[in-house]
Amino acid sequence: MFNKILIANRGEIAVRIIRACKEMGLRTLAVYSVADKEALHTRLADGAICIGPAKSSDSYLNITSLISSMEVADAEAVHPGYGFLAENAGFAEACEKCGIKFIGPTSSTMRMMGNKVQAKKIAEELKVPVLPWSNKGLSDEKEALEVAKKIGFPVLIKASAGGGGRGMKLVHTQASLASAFNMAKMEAVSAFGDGEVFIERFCELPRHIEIQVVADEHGNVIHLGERECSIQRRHQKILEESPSPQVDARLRQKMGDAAVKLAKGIGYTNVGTVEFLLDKNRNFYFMEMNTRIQVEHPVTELVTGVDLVKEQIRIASGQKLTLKQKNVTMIGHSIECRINAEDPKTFVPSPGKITELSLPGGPGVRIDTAIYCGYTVTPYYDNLLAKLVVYAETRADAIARMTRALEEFHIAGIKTNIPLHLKIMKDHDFIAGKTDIDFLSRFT
Amino acid sequence: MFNKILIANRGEIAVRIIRACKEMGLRTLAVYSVADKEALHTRLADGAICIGPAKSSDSYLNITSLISSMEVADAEAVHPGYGFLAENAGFAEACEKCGIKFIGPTSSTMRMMGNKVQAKKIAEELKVPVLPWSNKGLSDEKEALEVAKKIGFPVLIKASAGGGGRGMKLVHTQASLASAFNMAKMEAVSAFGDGEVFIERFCELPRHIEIQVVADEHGNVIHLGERECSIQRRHQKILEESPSPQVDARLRQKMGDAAVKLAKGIGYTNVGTVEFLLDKNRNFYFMEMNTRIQVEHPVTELVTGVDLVKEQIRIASGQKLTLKQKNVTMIGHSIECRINAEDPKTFVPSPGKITELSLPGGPGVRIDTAIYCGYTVTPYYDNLLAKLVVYAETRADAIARMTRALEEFHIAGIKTNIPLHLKIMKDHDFIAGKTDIDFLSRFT
Amino acid sequence: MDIKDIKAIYKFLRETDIVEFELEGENGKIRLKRGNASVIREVTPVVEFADSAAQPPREVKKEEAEKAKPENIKIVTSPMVGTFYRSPSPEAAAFVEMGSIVKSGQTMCIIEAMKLMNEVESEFNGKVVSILVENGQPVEYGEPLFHIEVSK
Amino acid sequence: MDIKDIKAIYKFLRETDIVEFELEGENGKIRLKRGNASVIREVTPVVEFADSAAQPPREVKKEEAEKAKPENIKIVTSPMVGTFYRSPSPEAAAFVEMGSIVKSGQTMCIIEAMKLMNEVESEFNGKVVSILVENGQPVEYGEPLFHIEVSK
Repeated sequence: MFNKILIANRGEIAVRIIRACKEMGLRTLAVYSVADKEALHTRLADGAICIGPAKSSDSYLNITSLISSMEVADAEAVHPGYGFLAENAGFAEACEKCGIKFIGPTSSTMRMMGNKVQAKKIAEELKVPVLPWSNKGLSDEKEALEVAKKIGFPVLIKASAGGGGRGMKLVHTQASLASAFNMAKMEAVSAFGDGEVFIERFCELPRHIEIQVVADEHGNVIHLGERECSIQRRHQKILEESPSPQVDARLRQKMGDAAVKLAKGIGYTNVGTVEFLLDKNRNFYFMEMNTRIQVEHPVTELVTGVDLVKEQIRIASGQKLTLKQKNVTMIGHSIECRINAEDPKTFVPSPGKITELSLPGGPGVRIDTAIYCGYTVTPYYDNLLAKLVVYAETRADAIARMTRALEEFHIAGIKTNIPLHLKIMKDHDFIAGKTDIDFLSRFT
Repeated sequence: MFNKILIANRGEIAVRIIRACKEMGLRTLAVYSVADKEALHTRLADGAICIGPAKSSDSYLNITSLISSMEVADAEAVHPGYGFLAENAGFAEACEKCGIKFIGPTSSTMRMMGNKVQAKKIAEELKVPVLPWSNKGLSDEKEALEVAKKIGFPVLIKASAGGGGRGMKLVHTQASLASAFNMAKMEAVSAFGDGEVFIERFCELPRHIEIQVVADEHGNVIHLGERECSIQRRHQKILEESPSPQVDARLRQKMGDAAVKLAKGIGYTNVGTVEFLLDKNRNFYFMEMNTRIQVEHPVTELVTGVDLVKEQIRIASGQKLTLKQKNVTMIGHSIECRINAEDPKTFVPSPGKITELSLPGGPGVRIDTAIYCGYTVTPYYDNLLAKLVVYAETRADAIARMTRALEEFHIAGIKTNIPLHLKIMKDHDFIAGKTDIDFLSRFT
Repeated sequence: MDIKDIKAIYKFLRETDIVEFELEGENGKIRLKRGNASVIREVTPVVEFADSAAQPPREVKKEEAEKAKPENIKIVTSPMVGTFYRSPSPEAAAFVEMGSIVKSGQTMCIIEAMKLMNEVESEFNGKVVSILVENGQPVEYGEPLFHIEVSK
Repeated sequence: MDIKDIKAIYKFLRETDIVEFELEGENGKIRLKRGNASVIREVTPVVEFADSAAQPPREVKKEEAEKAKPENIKIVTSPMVGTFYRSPSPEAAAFVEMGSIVKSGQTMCIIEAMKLMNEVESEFNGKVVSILVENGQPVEYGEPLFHIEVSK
């Protein structure tokens, strides 16, 4: 096991990782930008190093500063959290070269899954179902039109290097394909520096369901069931739950098997998430793999009893998985609401000083946050304030618990999306478990 | 089920009850003293009535005000919490007469268990083991000496109406019996207005183990295992856990059976706690029964998955228990630390304004509290600020988790006993599970 | 940096001889240049009022309002939780009406609690100028019931 | 930087003949220009002193001390995380010593990060009056390395 771990992140996930390390008896080293001098992760870690000015590119994304920090402070491993450098194969590779253990998969697997075209090809080869698609990146409109006709409209144009909906275009007719294709390419260049796009069949009103996989470095791979993540706004998840109200034991097993097959096929190690679309006829299709811990990992932790961050560290230190697939059970129901600093109607971010704060508590409530009363939410980083996660025996109980917890959540000085979450908790479709990817756009 | 419940309490337990009610869809009515206008329970309830000035005897202990509040606000039931009127048979009786459901046992059972002599007699009759004792209240020194000789020194003199160690005297020799007897009587008069005392054999370095019982109004009684409560200061518990490191499945069954036998024997209803002493040879003896919810109920909730406050309300509304004894399982380990507003060395209470607050969170941490940043802890009521409760797979994991949670707990403006709890977490005897009733006095 | 901070900075500057001021922090930048300091100082008192009056807490406002009716207005409050009755029985006349002259010790109303009728007496000599609760309404401890303009 | 810091700075300035003041630190930048210092001093109530002196933050105190050696002391900070070396190799002489006269652009030290040696240059002309880090010690971003008394 490692002695000291550097946490190359900030906010709630840095605090989450520090907690896991402390409970495991490992020393923690935080890094912070000038803007995060008073941040909770800076205060909670055993040590903290200032790595640069507020701007992410000069601090949390500064690979040289991070590696240098590990060298001067004798950290043996680095946990990247999510976001920032978590899926940056270059960083993972730099760590590998410097003899620092990157807590995540190898840089080569990361690279393999980072390119969406390559990932889809691999999934197809491994017989993991994918939506009909162009089978490669497309360079010109003509080729695109041919493929689209073969697949059948409507089609979706997507960036190979993409994510978060950027460079994505829905095309209903042949006539609009050319211009959409060129716009997608342009967007992809500006967002990812890579203009490659591909085409796949458009799946109407799907659900977004993802499977958590856990793989050690000795070839053992298991899955911990699904998370339902259909409630999104502009491709950003805001509420997740486990289990999904639409997934039964049989479907879970099929999706889980597919996810494990993929992870095994690419020699994946550490924890990862295989994202699927589930269509109205309960067919599922591989979308992409996230090669890191997810924001929404707590809902899986609460229903399975597995501490995913501790698993990450154990696996990275070379330990074998002790949990077998047959012993994985999902008990009860868990929901996570992402509490963001934003106007609940306009969604405009709302940085500022938190002047009053009273967090919910009591039975079945877990809060992962890095805020405190008197803390100033800076405009430099993402606007996730807190993850409010509840656990209860049934989905109905979990909704009742989340409602009371949201009502208890008192914060002043900044605006949050708590009113939106409360509205969701009272929505008939949500209560009935009828959520698809467009739920929130119909809703607001 | 009730529509509206009055919560005849304040602080964290009032908040705990409001949470349960909200999750069950019941309306809540808080009562508050003038000093508690800004208290969390006042703010979280659906309605709140000011019932009197700061002094408890004029507000939270004012039966007329409470019953009148229920009448004017149409509350159908009252939850007394713990402390204040929770074990006041007169209040329960007043509620019964006014047609208000008291969420707890009947006034007659409460009265039966309230007198320690009577409770011991009943336990003996029901073949629940008790320490050899005088079998009745004693009126003069001569009688006391005879009994003490028969039982064998050292003996303990205790007040029949007692509790909390007041009126209790340990006597090692015949010579000192008479004066101790008279002092105990005097203390009992001043503390309880009732000078009756009795004598029982002194049990050396016992553990304090209590069994949680749950009884519906249809004759069904189950137990939810034990809580280890040996870590006390002046008969006040400060740390509890479940399961006890000294109780195995066999002993648990024996103690549980004894507790259920007692509860059944007296026709007990609602939740209650049977307190036992466990001696070095693992013999257990009935001490007393607490006819209410306990401060430390969360540790049982976390290892059994039963929500005790919801059970109380369901039982009071006439519902039958759905849980059978054979389905009760204790999984994992839970520890509760009572965070008090006091000097960690002198134990002097420390009221004042909380100027900074950052509560622990993350996996396996539950906080039951009524404080917030900016709240002023008044000197009028008890000094319990928060119950920090952790849950983990094993006792060692729970200790590691509690340690990191205590380290995270940041509070400024008042002093707390957090340093004492941290010291306990690092103590070898505690880690080895070797705690008896004198643990803390050896410790400090 | 919001208007309150700016006001605070200005309030401070006004008392100094600083004529130019620039501050750049995490939350932005502020730059101030003053005109004729001495002139400003004369105007000061009025501005100050507005300054310190910014957002008085609700309670203070209420109390202030009461202060406005000079301090000869006294309040009779409820000594307990219960139901407020203005007369001893539904048919009977009210104990007091608006404008009634009352003496210390005189019964003002009844609070019913647990079927018991508790008479509330005035502690003051004076005239009833407001009756704040309607007949038959529940009241809590300390709730204002009457305003009495005390005799001078 | 909040109103308390500003007050503390002003309090210091008032006791000096400084008429223009500029400070740039981690938390931002402040610039002040005073009008007629002498006039103001007469007006300033004595009580004010006590007021504004209430608890100036530690940082300001430190800066105050530095200002006392009037404002010609500049700080060379580390532009990155790494290990601080005063000489290009263990055998070589240090780039600068206490009392060395340095020019803007002159190499002051090396910060080693990821096996790369990064030279840190002075932005000022002046004399080295403090060396704040020992040879071979780790430094973080923004950490002060040298004090330079700039030439007038």
